[in-house]
Amino acid sequence: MKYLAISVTAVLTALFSGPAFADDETIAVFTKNQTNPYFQAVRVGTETAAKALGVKVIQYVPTKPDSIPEQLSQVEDVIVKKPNAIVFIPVDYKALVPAVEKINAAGIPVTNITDRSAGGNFVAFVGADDYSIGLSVARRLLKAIGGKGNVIILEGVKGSLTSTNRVRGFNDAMKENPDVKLLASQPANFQRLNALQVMENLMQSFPSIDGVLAANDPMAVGAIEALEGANRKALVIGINGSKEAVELIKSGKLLASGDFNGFIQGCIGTEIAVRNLHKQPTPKEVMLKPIVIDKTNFTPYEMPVEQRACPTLEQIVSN
Amino acid sequence: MTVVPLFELRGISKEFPGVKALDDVSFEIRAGEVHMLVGENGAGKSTLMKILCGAYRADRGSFFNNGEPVTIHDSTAARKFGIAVIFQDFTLVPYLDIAQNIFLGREFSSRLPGFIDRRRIHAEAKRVLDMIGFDIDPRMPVHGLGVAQQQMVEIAKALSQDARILVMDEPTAALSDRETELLFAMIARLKKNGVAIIYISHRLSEVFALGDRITVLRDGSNIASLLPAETTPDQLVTLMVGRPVDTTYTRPSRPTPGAVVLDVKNLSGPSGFSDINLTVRAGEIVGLSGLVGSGRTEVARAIFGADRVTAGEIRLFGEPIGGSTEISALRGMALIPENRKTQGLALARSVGDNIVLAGLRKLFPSGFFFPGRAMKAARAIIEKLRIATPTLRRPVATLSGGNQQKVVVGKWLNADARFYIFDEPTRGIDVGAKAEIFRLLDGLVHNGAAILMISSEQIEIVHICDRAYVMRSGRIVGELAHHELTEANIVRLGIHQ
Amino acid sequence: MNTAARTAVRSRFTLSRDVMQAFYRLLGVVLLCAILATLSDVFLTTNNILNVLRQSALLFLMASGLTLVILTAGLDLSIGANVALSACLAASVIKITGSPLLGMATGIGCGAVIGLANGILVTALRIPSFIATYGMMWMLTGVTYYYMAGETIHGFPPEFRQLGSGYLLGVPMPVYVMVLFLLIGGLFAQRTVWGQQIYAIGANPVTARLSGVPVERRLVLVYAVSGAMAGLASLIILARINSAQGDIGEDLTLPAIAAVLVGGTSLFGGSGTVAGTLIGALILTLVLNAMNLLQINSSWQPLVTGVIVLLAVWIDTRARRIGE
Amino acid sequence: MSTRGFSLAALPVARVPGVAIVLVVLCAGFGVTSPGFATPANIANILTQSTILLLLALPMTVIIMTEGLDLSIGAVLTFASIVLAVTVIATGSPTLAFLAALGVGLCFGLGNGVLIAVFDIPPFITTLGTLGIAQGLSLLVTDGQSVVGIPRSIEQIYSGTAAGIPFPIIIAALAYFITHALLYHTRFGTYVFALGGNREALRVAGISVRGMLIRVYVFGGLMAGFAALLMTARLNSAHPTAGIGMEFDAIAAVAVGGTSFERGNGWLLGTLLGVIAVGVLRNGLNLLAVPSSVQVACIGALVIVALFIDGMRAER
Repeated sequence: MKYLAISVTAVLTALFSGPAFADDETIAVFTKNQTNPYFQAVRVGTETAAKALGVKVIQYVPTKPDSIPEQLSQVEDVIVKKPNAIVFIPVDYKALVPAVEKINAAGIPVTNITDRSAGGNFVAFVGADDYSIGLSVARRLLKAIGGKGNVIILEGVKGSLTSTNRVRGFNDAMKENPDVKLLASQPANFQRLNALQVMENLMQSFPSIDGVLAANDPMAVGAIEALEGANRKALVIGINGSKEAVELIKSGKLLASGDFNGFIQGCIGTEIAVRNLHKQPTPKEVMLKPIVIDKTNFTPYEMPVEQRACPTLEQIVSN
Repeated sequence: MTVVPLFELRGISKEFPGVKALDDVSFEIRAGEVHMLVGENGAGKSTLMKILCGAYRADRGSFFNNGEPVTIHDSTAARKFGIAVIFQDFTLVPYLDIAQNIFLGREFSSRLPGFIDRRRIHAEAKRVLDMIGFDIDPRMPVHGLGVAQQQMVEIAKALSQDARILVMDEPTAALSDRETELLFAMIARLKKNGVAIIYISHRLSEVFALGDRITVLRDGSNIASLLPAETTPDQLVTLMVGRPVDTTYTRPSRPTPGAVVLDVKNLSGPSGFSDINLTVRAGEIVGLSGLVGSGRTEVARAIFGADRVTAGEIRLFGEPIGGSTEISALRGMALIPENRKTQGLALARSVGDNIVLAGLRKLFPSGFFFPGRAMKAARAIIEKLRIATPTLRRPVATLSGGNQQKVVVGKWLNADARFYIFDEPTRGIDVGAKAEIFRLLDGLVHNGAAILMISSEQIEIVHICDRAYVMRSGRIVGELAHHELTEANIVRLGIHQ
Repeated sequence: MNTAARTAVRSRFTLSRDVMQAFYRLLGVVLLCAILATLSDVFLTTNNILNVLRQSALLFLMASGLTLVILTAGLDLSIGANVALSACLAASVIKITGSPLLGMATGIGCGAVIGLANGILVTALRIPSFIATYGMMWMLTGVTYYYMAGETIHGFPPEFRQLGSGYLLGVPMPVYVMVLFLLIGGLFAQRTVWGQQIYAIGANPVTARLSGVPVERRLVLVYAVSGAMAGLASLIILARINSAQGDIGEDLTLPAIAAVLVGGTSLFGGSGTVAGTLIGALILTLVLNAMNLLQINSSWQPLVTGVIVLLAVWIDTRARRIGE
Repeated sequence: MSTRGFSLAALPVARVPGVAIVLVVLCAGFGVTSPGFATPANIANILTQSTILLLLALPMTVIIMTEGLDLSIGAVLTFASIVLAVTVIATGSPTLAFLAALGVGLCFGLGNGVLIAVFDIPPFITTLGTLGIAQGLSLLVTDGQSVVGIPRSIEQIYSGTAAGIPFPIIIAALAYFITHALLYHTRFGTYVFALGGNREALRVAGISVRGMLIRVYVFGGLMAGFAALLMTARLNSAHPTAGIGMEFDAIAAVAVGGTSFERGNGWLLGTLLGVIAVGVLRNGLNLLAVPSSVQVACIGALVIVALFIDGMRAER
């Protein structure tokens, strides 16, 4: 009987033994989903930085994409584990405030990246300004169509902070160009297939479209596919600076993409978390400069994120 | 002498869209009598009983309780007059226990408002079960009970409502002989206590053995009300059917049996039979008799490949088969199952679809299905078996029992079946249509087919079969050659002394 | 009343049940089109009609396989996840080998294997299809996430992309695929022995088995076909959006089920047609198209879809009752 | 082992519960491999996290026992949560807001029940339709935004404790016992078994099948309203995607718990175990830092394994 118990325990141990926590410092990283390449870039950024800084990161991603209750549960589970620090992208910037408060209550230092949480105490916020990226990349397109013509906006998931701010940037750029007419502004949920179908439908209503402002790269690509399928021409911009977008810029199909650099946000977020652990001074806020990637400057972005090195905090802040 | 009847229905009429189910029917029941209600399927027996228990409302007609005019517009009212019905399809809930089933809809309230008093329900149930001499724990869930036990629960349920009038719809259809005896004994006891019993039956033997009075319905009308002593079975059947019918089917002469078609050796299976040996030859009808629950149906299913076997061998035309209904069907075996509605037919599908189902592979060897050819094949079967249906597209559910049974047989004719297993082929079939089914069986063997027939009615086995096997507790306990084939011999073998 | 005359009347009604159902549904489409045409002048243009047809192709391909499953009184909740995994595997095969044919074989093959696994769970392990395919959905999603690791695979050869975005004689390629599989699906269901057996299984599996129908094998076939159709649909998506990502099939399962139900196939099995499913897919696509054309707030979309599903099925129930 | 207090009818005799085996194996496995797992704090954590799902899974058990289904329950929870949040912000009265949430649940439950019982539309389709309606209303009311600014008093409902036990666990335990009492000790429960097992029996007993069906779905709607209170308190906000897909989680928990989709064969305790098993699995995998993609696959495997074990038992 005793032997049986021992062997059962052994089997179970073998079955359940995952990567065990080492003694070194661990940082728990929260991202929104496993499907959007942006968050993959963030995760690679945190891992690259962690390797350089000699700490360990553990990734927590909701099994259901963008699930609020699940991210909240994961936060609660992680508090049980007590990691040394947390790098946090809330699935929803308002709904996850209770989660942040729980982390605060547990005394775990937390760094907020990408989406600024509406509440809670953070070591720092690292992000890029969705509004100004939207504004500058839209300006780039409006200039390219000569300050006049017909434009369509493809919005992201309704109500998401990212979409709201980027679209606000688009609209403000439009205001600067009174001769540009906004034909339609429709959500396509940040998804390629949605964007493709919305664009196909809108093309039925509008025989002449000069430009498409998409709130992320997959939607921009969907719009390009739709235009190509109908043999029509329009300039398209996206946001995120993804690998695919860079290739399309190189081949001239995409005019430009706003650089919303997940990799660097991951790097810097982790670096700040580690510095804070080591009682080194950290900035309260790091905002990446809005950079528009286009035909003139895409070359550095061609390197896959896995091979890139993290910039240091000083490089970013001094920039 | 005028006796005030316990309950009386007068001039009841009921119409369903397009069908006049009852037309000016009157019916009375006296305390302490067993009143037989007979008639063919569709004669209106069930409708009349549903009106009596308040499930349907009559379009016209009046009710009298002890001579006082009353109304019954729902089941609560009927219950108030002590009317309880035991339907053929039991109204039991499988995952409630016996006690909860007995008191369904009449649960005792506990002191806590809204709650039921389970303890009292169990105690009361025990009392009722004791009363009918049924020794079982009322906490047993019903889904584990056998058919006879479920029927006992139904009776207990009726009696717990202080029933003065008990309606039983073919209560012995699923009972073995011994269980039937127990039921009859209970009926006698109830009679003595002054309970009136309305008993619906297709079995003439029961009608005469049990009945104090007989009422015959045909096409929704009263045909006759008679006393068993003053009538004969033949007269009764003539009244039911509306034309003279020969109830004793006389078997035409048969060819001498040919080669062995089915050869079963030492067959055992987990569904409750072991060491079965039997053979069936071309051109003969072999009976498989025994009590309900003796393993007959299980053996039939195993031979057909529907159930697993653990040991033994089945040979059809000399080739070993087993374990697959598909291969059995392809090799020419056919099963006409006991329950045609749930196992023999796809009720919602059309007559045509049902007829071609088993023969699809034979009719369309290429795998492509041609509706025209299928219709033609189905029409041929309909003509051959004289199935009464206006069109092929009609859902088979709308056909009468006898015609449905013919559809089940018909589907195997297209499959070129040469060995048939009939499991209770006459269950729920009108007296008039039974002879037709037997004629069908005879026709099949005349064309060289072989038949294994299961029946609970020994008289059928005796009249139809060339020889018979008798089963008891999952084993074959004897084989009766034609000259030994009598009811007495079957009973002697089938019931352990 | 004469019995024969009475039954003749009744049989004429039962005969017209299917006809009536199809009639109501077509009437619905026509009515919908008429309303939409008055609301938007571009709605009835050839271009837009072709556009709607092209968009409905994807939904139809998924829903057509699912129709067979639902005909057997089963359900396949894993088709969306199946599309995602099949698309991702097919995409990497195309990227690695450069051969669209190999990629297409991978996509359809992967879909079919997943369907086969569903079939085995439902038949051999006797797990109810609803739960088996729900569990399968999670497992497939997990494998897809693991395999893709948050990345995107994009940029396929132009000859492959023809499948999704190409035209032949002015008609988009997916429309041809849709019509092809409408014919194949319709013929399979109505004009083959297997199809007839599938209807019989849906109507009463016990009867089917006792009539010599190999129920288990047909069920496995049905799930495998449903899986293969999901694999095919994944190819159309790949060719249309020129990329594969882990979330590709996320929102496709419930619309596909809705298309089958709006198309008049009964969840209880045994009744329904592949052609009806096409009408269902068209209705759902038309609504989305119209909402884009009229620039209606997209928040209305689930609400409108929900109401349409309820309406369509309610009309069916009414029609059936009138028929009986 | 004592079976006192359990009715035989409550335990599906044919199947020894696979969910119990799965739960024991999971707990033993995680207990051995993850030091943080078997701590009181973590156990409280798992149970608290499971409460909302339990509140949905309990009525789902009842509904599935009637051979029905409620796909709208997650979306109704979401919409009720939004109405609750909007009401409490507008009026400042948590009581009023809670009543409003219950009202939403009641309306949708009533709607489902009437469509199913009176209009004869199959439950799957009815609730698929009302799922769309509830989801659409949520989006329309909020325009996709979170509703924030809820008074702390609501949040207390989730984060507060009484005698060291978190409120949600108390609420869930209460809900469990109420449902248990309803199912096994009231007429309603008896008739639920009959709705799934033999509707004709109810008709013959003079009980309105329609009325009972409507009540069953109203129960589902009301429980969704209760769950909305917990969800709103948990998130301290309401969000139009918060409850998406929870109906399938609930159905899976019910199935894992051994309730069958046929003949009214249900087991409420199994549902509780099923919900906890899912919670334990997610928590344990998080503690072991198993990659999310593997977690996703594990959930699928749990569902299939539990039903497979049940299926094997049933075959004997």
